Order: sequence, then structure tokens, then C-alpha cells
Amino acid sequence: MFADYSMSELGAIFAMQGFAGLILFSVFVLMALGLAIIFGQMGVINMAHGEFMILGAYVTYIMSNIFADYMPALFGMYFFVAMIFAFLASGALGLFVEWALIRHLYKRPLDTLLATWGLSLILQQIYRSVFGAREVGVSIPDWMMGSLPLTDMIEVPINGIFVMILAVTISFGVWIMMYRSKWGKQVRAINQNRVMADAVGINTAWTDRLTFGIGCGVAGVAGSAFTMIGSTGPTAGQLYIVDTFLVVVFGGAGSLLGTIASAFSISQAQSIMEFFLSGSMAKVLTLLTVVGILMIRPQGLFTLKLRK
Amino acid sequence: MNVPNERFILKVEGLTVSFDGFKAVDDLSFYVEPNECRVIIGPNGAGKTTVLDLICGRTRATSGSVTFKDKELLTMREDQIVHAGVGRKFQTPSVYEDLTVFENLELSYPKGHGVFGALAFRRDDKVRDRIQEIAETIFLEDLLEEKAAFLSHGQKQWLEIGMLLIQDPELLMLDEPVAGMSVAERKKTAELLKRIIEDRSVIVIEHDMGFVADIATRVTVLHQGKTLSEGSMERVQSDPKVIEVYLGH
Amino acid sequence: MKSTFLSRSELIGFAILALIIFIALPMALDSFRLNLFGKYLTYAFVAVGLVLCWGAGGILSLGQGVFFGLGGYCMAMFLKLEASTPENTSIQSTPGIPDFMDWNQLTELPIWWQPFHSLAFSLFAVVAVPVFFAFIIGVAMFKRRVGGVYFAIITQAFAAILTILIIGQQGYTGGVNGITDLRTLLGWDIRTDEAKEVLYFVNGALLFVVLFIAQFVRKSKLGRLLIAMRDQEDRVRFSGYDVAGFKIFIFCLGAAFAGIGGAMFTLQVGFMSPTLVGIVPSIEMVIFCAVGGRLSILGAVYGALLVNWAKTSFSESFPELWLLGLGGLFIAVVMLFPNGLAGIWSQHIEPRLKALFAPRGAPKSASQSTPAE
Amino acid sequence: MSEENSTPKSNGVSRRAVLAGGTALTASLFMPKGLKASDFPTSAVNTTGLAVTDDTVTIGILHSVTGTMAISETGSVQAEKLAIEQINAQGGILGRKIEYIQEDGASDWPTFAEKARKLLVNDKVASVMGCWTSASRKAVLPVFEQHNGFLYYPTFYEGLEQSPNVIYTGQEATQQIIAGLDWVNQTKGAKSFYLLGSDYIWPRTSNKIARKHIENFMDGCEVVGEEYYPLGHTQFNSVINKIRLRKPDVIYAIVVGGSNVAFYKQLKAAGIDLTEEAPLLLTISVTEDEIRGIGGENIEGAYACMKYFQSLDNPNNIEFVKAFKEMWGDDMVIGDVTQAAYLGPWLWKAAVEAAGSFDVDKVRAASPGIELTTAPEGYVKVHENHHLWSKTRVGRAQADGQYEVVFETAELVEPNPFPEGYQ
Repeated sequence: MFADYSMSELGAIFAMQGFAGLILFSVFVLMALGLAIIFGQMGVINMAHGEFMILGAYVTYIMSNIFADYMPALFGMYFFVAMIFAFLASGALGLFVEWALIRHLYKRPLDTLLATWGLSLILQQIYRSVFGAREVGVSIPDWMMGSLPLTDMIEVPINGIFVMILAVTISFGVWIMMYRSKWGKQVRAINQNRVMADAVGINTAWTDRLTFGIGCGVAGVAGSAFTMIGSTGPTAGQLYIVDTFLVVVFGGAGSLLGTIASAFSISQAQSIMEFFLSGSMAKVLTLLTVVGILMIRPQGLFTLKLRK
Repeated sequence: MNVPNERFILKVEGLTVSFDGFKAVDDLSFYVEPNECRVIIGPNGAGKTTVLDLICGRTRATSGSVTFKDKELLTMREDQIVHAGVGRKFQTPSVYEDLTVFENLELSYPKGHGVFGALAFRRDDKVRDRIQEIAETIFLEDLLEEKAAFLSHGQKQWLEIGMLLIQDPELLMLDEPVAGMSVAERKKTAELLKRIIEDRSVIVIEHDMGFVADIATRVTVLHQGKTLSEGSMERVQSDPKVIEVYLGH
Repeated sequence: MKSTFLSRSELIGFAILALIIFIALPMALDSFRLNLFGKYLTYAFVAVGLVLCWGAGGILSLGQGVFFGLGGYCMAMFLKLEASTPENTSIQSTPGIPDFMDWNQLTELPIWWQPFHSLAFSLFAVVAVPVFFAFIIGVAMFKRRVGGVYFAIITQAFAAILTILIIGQQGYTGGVNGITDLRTLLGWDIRTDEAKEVLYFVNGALLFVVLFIAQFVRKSKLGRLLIAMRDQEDRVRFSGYDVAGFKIFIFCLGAAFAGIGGAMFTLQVGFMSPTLVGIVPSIEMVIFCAVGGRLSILGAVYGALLVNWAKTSFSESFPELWLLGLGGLFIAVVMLFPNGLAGIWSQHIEPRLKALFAPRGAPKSASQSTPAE
Repeated sequence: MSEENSTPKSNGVSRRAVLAGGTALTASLFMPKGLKASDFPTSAVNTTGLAVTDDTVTIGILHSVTGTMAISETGSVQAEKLAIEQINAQGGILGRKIEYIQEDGASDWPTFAEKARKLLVNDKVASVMGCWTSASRKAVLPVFEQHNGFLYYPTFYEGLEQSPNVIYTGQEATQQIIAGLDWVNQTKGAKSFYLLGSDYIWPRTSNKIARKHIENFMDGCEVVGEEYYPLGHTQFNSVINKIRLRKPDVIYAIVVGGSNVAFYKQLKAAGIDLTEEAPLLLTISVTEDEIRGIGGENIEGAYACMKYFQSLDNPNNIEFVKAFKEMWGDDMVIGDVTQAAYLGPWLWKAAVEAAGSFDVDKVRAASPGIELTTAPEGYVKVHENHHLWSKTRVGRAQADGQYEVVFETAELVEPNPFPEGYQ
């Protein structure tokens, strides 16, 4: 397979393939972070996670149209504004959903799963009614498309770099929030002992709602970023759910580091296998490996051993 | 400390468990004789419940050994440990709330424990008689058809004890059996316990010193996962180390 | 005592369902609609299995489509081989093998297709293959105490894996098209209206067999153990039971039911395709069960009938509203009626009926107020 | 291709069909009104109990309005409704207005089969315009054959099928593929090909035909890679790197649905500028409809090979595009399948009028040889094998989302669903 190539060519291609793996890793991190926050804190699996992402994508679509129509001069920068709005829109919907649905179901995690699945169907239909069944084309500022030549042969896509920077920034932001802010302290306190946290005056209901909202908001930002690499349509969110859930579950509940490590290992495995095998078989093998490991180590990669 | 010999029914030796570096139980050893009632006391966080969890297989030990009648328990599954003759009652009453008292007891009846055994299990007179007998022991004979969810806290504790009794274990482990009970219930329970510990070995975790003095053959005081003191109630109560832990600081 | 196989109200429930399935529906519906209801009833097999796994045992599988599909594919393989006689397939480059294999340059029947020439083997496989996979998944998961949300997600991943595999290996499986154009069963044309009617009754009868098995399990000590496990798994373990074994058993039983349902689906609809295996149908099957009432095996049958009937009629008149309706149904059932139709029946309707008949009838109604089965 | 087959047959029946069809798109003012119903008593034109009354005839429309396929099938529904409206405006078929019953296949193949049965058994529709994916067609096919329905199927597809109960108005794979491959080879000098597709039957079969053609019929040409990704896959960086490694002259892409968008965006982001044509990209799966989702700027410079582009410059097409936009809005785009769907009702009308009856058997018998000079794509004719003779064209994608037609076959290409030497 490699006989006809010089070492430098091979080196360049492997470097780019490594980079492709890193992009996939960033995509997985972005997909999974929001869900990991929610799952880690509340043990709730939000089946509508993909639809929250797509909401962010549609917000980005709307913003791109607004900027193109009213502020063409600023179009190059619209993406940043769009991400903020995506966070706010998905976050606000998240707050509402927590208030209307989730809070009634904390004691029944499996039922949350079903209720949020119902929610995802409703959101899909709303997107279809509002934006049409067809995919919408989100125009991306020119500076974000194209690639950056690092050497003569190695080129890296700019949107890939952008996604990576975003993944790092958001992970860092979430880490700050979880481990450096008052909210984070409350979240962790509730996680460890809800009754006691309640007793010492933490507003557990509000903290839960905020957590859910932030998790959904992060999903919205992810969706916004994915307009650069994927499609935006009513059912596009469903493409992400299996991968997202597996990343989170594989990482282990309640562990930010676990989510990141799991995103890294799954993305690298998939990326390497994709290079040597057909795409479909690579996917099947990756999923099987993850499920296989989960069977041996059901608690995921990283979990704190706690006294129950 | 005593040298182990064959007269002990339970031997705990060098038992250690650590949770992410924190040693909840640290190189603990103790021995229980047949028909002994051993009470474990100690301040909160001393590792009392963890010791019971380790013996009955609920938590996996990091190192050490627990032998019950010459069987190593640490490598056995929970249900195998039960079949070996060890019964365990939890701190909070754990009964099946959606089932009736009768059904709760019936499920604990030591027959039909395999999948197909359970399918073929029939409620014959022998089963009924035994359940009736146990129900009388635990003061619930009038409530057999009541759902467990409707029982009072104390009644649930009794029911759980009854569920253990019906298995007739050789070693019974009780975690705070009188906690959260009214005075009347507590009295009844003490009476019940005294009756059922007569012909078996028992390990009890308890805080109520009056109650402990009443039932204990020997007392083990745990502190930070280690044995602080061991012996008769009087000896333990006069041990300066114990006094310091309970009253000091 | 309640340990008898059928209480009086349960007996009435079974009788009413039998009346509906065997008499009312066949009389009221034309052949086309009857066949549709036959198709809905195949989902009821899955829903009944879910009542045992999820309602009674607390094990929510989001991968029941896998077992439904495996059962259906086993049946479809037999029928496809029967339809692919050398005469029927004479235009192929290799006559005598299924058409999709020929399109994919296969020149002989793969070895693992060979046994499906035999009906006996195929019928055996309809049950055995799903059970085999359920057993492997069950042993791996339950022995390691994976449960709850984790189990749901992992079973969902299995649904995704199997779908990708079937689609990707189209030379062996028919790919995304599925196995289509099935014609005869031992020479009996299953496409005619008469055949479809016969199959409807066979389906109904099998459903009752499955319902009786489910009822037997629920009424046995195993059924009570499942409920006990759902509430206090540790207590069951410390009463000396190997909890994993029971979960594996009930999961396998659910898989067997789903496999039978899948096979009947193939026979009645005339093909099998990966769209019935994936995540979406698997979750929809859960909602059939939830709507009927996750604790009630009869409720599950009504749930499957009702949701599918609503889907068909809704999507005939207001296709856009169907998803909203289905989504709303999910949420409403979970939030407002966690015990589904059966819950509404036993909490609201049955007491009123009793009040209505009480003056005339027996005063012992209190002892019958257990949830309707 | 033989000359006599590509010219209109000159029997009277066909001429009448041509005339009837010819009234479609030019202003109806100048045209004579359609045939009178009274000339065709219902008892004579409908001997098999179809849904035909003295002034109406009912047909079915069966596409996905919901689910993942709704994106693709919307255009077909719109085109079919437009054709029906235009036919009715001209007086209908045999003096009868067309009414339609629309059913939703919901992107679910069993549902398609169920709805097809409903349309044929309960509604007794005289014909059905419908289906999009191969899987949905395969699911309904036994139903149509059992109940003797008549389906007009609009999508370009993998071939290997020829049912007496289906008219295939899109191209089968060899029609679509071979001309395009020859063209890139002859005009662009392409020698090496990287085949890529979504993982299901159409891309796999099409790539198989492409590979056979490249290896057996194109001198010195080779396939340097063949790759499939699951439907809905969104990460293509790995395959893009493989493409860089193999350095093909042509990326032959049959990616569909949401994957399409991801693929072209990532291709552009990876620095492969399609306008430079190194490598050149040739696709058979991206119509103008798909470009709306992909974004014209992301696919500019790619070549597509199919039978119809919205930008085709002929009077029929200009009228058609105008009428379509009037009915469905100015921002509509029309792709290959949409146009093929539009042909369905017209071909049926021509066949019914040629047969003088709505009976399926008679319509089927009359169908081969039916011509349409008014088709937006130009002239088409129904082949004995129920597929259409049609021209194949190559278009180059523009930033505005339209294709510029750069090549069209000189003659109509004969449909060949069971191609010798390609299996």
C-alpha cells in the first residue's frame, strides 16, 4: 500500500491523519461535554441532546442570514456572535425543559430517557415546520474555510483548528466552572450528598436547573460549531446520539477527565481504523470495541470509587 | 490478641479496603466464636458498616481474608455467602415495598433459588407454616396480606429480621437494628433479638450502650478502620483509649 | 390466594382480549386492515417481553429491535431461499441464490445460509438466535451489574451496530433494502388475502401462547422476585439469589418473544429490513409498552395496537402532526400516566365500574383492587 | 445506440399521445380543450373497478413527508402536484380531472408497503406516483405486482430490476454512469479513479458498474480506491487523507443525505479546491436540491453526471421552471429527480390516452413507445423494459448552486437495467 511513496510523503500523510484524529477528538469532546455535565450531575440521559445541538446550528443559520442582510461588513465575525446566541438559545430551552419536564422525573432516570426522546421528536417536527424539511446551507465566513499549509505537504483545515480551539476553550471553561466557581462547588456538593446540600442552604432545585441549562447551552455551541463540518437539518441531531452517549458512558459518569479521555481514545481508534479499513467496518469495530470494554469495565474509564 | 484456632466460626484476618487511597478498614482482625454475640461500636466513620459489607461480599476487600467455617468468603458471590450461612440486615430497612409481608417472607424462604427452581416453586403447606411461624416471631402475623410499603418503620425492621430468620443463618449480621424506633418498638425488638441470638452467632452494630450491654458477649471498638479495643463490655468501657476517642479532643 | 394462575378479573381481561383479537377485529375489518392489525400485533410480542424486562424487572432495553430483527431475518432467510428456486431466478448469473447475492457477485450460497433451507431449523433459529445474543449480552452486562441507564445506552449501541452491519454486508443480508419479495411458505402463497387471514389467526394464537407464558412467569415466584429485584436488588442478593441469573433469564425470554414477533412480522408483511432493527423502532417498541402500562401484559398488547393504529390513521390524515403526537404521547405517558392505559383502567375506570355493580354484587371488592393485569 | 430507436415511432396512437402531452406547457389559451369524458364512458375505460368516475380519476402519491427522506422527496411531491394541476387545467385525462390521495411513507419501508396496499386495495387508485429510495421501491414492489398496480418511480437508481408494474422515469445506473466516465476520460484525460459512497445498495452497485467500465472498457484506466461510509456519517477527514495518498485524477463520489454536506465542506476545508480540478470530482448523487444544503461555494467546480439540470436551456424547461416557481415559490430549485417525478403523470396520461382506458393491463400494454416531446429534459421515450430513453449530461457546479451544462450525449442513451459485462 505504501510502496510507491517517499518517506516525507508518508510522514506528511500520517501527520495529517493524526490531525484528522484530533479533529474527531475535538468534535467528540464538544458533543459529549454538555451531556457529560448533565449526566454526571443528575444521572439524567438527555435523548434530545442532538436536537439541542441542532437548535444551536439553526441559530447560527439565522445569524448568518441576519449578518449577510444587514451587516455584510461584519460577516467575517458573525460566527462568534452566533455561538453566543446559540448558547443562550439552547440554554434557555434547557432551563425551560428542566422546569417543565426533568425536575419531575429525577427519581426515575429511565423515564427521563423516554420523556426526552419524546421531546426530541417534538423538536424535530418544530424544526421541520419552521425551517422546512430540507437541510439549510449555513454560509461560513471565507476565512474559516480553507486550509493552512504548515509545510509543503502538510495542510491542516482551518475549521478543524477552530473546532479544536473551541473544544479546549469550552473544556477549560467547564473545568473552571466546576472546580473554581461557587456554582461548581454547589454542583459537586449536591452530587455527593443532596440532602445535606439542601440542609446547608444550597438551592438544589435552582442548581439543577442551571446545570441542565448550561449543559444544553454547551450543546448549542457545539451545534453551532458543527455547521462548519456537518449538515443542518431537522433530523441531523440523531446522527450524533449514539456516539455521544457512548463517549459519555465510556468516560464514566461524573468525570470530566473521563469524558475527555474517552473521547480521545474512541476518536483515535476510529480514525486509525478508518485509515486502514473501510469506513463502515471501522465504525462497527469501534463501537464493538467500546461496548466490549464497557462490558469488562462497566463503570467506564474514570470513576471515583466511593463508599455507597 | 487471641491466637486463632478451630473453635472460631468466623475469622477476619488482615482485612483491608481502600477507597482511592483512603483506608476505610485497615488491617483488621477479629474472631467470632459459635453462639457469640459480638457488638461492634465506634464513632461515625470508623468503618463499622464497611466491615459488614466486606464480610457479606457487598464491598470487595483490597487484601486480607475472611473465613467462615473454613470457607474463604472474600472470593465468593453474595448469594453464595448467604447459602454458606451468613445473613445480613441493612441499616435502613430494606424490604420489598410492592410485595406483601407474606411475599416478602416467601422470597426469603430458602428454596427455589435458581432460575428454574423459582419457576417451579410451589407455595405448599410447609412454606405457609414456616412463614406463619416467623410472622408470629416478628409480631406481624396479622399483617401478612398487607403491602410492605404500608408498614411502620419499626415493622419494616422486624420484617427484614424475619426475612433473615426464615433462612436460619448460622451467622447473623445486624446493622443498627433498633435505630429510629419508638421506645415501645425498641423494647419489643430487644426482646426479639435476645430470643433469636440464642442459638446462633451474631454480629451487631449498635450505638445504644444500654442495649449493647444487654446483649453483648464481647465488644469490638473500631476507630479509623482499626481495632481500638476488644473484650467484655466492662473492660472496653474502662479502656482509656476508648474514653479518649468518645469523649476526648 | 393470589398465587392461582388467573384471578377472576384477569380471566375476564384475557377473555375480552381474545374476543377482540379473534372475533371483533376479523368481523369488523376488511382484509387489508386486518393484515395491518396483524402487523401491529407482532409488535405486541416485543411489548409483552418489555413488560417482563422493564416493568417487572426494571431492565430497560433500547435494543429490542435487534431481537425482533434477528427473529424476522431468520424467517426471511428461509422464505427467501424458498422463493429463490433456480427457475424463479433463471435470469441471474448464478441461478438458485437470492437475487441480492447475485447482484453482489456472490456465486454460491454462504455456508451460514445453508441450514435455512430447513423450515424446522429456521423456526428453531427464530427463537434460538435472539436468545443466544441476549444471553451473551445478558451475561456480559448483568454479571458485571450493569443496569439502568448504562444498560439502556449499551443496548442502543447494539442496535446501531447491527444496523450498520446489516447495511454494510449487503451481499449476505440484502443491505438497506432488506430481504424482500418473499412468496411462499412450503409452497403456500403467503401473499394472498386468505393466507394473510390465516396468518393473522396464527399470529393471534401465538400471542396468546406468549401471554400465557408471561402470565405464568409473573405468577411464579420468579415474577415476585423480579419486582423485588427492581425495588431492592441488594436485599434479593442477600436473600441468597444470584440476581444476574434472573435478569439474564428474563432478558432472554423477552428476546425470544421479540424473535417470534419478528418472524410473524416477516410472514405477514412479506419482507424484513434493517429499518426494524435500529434505534428508532427499538425505542418506539418501548413506548408501546409504556402506553399500555409497563406493569401489565394485556396493557402492552393494547398499547401496541393503539399507538400503531393512531400512527396509521394520524399519518393518513395529518402526516405533519404525527411526530408531535408521538412525542407528546411519550411525555404525557411518562409524566402523567406512568402506568399507562392499565393504570388508568385500574385507578379510574375499574373502581367506578365496581361502585356501579357493588350494590348488587359481592362486597369483597377490596381484595380485587390489585392493578389490572 | 440505434437510429430507429431514438426517433419517434410514427403510429397514430403515439402521435396522439405526443399531441396531448404537447399541450402541457405552452399557454393553454391556444390549445384545444382536452378530450371529453362523454366520449369515454366509465364502464368502457374502467373495467377493473378502479377509482374512476364520470368526471374524476384518482391516483396516489406516495412519498416520505416525514423522517430522514423527507428532505429528498419533497421536490418529487411538488413536481407531481404541479403536473397534475397542469393536466387538470387542460381538461384532465379522457375528460376526467385527476384527484390524488397523498400518503406518507415516513422514510420507513414497511410503512411504504402498508400505504401502497392501502392505495391499491382500499382506494383503488388508477396509478401511483411515488417512492424515492430503492428500499422503499423494493418494499412496495411485491404489493404492486400482487394487486396489479402501476407505479411511476422517479429516482435514478441501480438498475437490476424490470417490473411489469413500474415505469422507471429516472435513469438506471449504466445510463447515468458510463457517459460521464467516458467524458472525463476523453475530455479531461482522467486515468485513475477513487470510488467513494454511502454504504447502501445504490452507491455500491453504481460503483461496481463504474469499476467494471473503468477496468474493462477504458484503456489504461484504473480504480485506486473504493470506500463506503455508513449513512449519516459526518467525519470524512480520514478518507480525504487516503485520497491524498492515492492521488487519483477523479474522485467518484456517491455520497448521499446529510453525509453529503459534511463531505463537501470538509473537502473544501482540507484545501482540496474542486475548481482546480486536481483531483477532479465527479458525482452522480448531488442535484441542485442537495447543493442548497451543501452550499454552492463548497461544491463549486464539481461535476455531476445525470440527465437533467435546472439550467438546461430549452423552451420546455424554461416553461417548466417558471411554472414550478410560480406554484411553489421563487426560491425553489429543481433537481434531476424532481424533473423525473414531473414526467410521471404526463407519461401516464399519454399511456392512458393511447390505451383509451385506465385499466392497468391496457395502460401497461400501451406504455412502451410512449413519447414525450414536452419533457423539460427534452425528448424522452418509454423503452420496452419500462425505463426511459434519455440523454445524459454533465454539469459543472457553480457558486450560485446551479450547474452549467458542459456536455450532453449526442443521442438518447438506451436504458439497460441488466447490463451484460457489468455484473
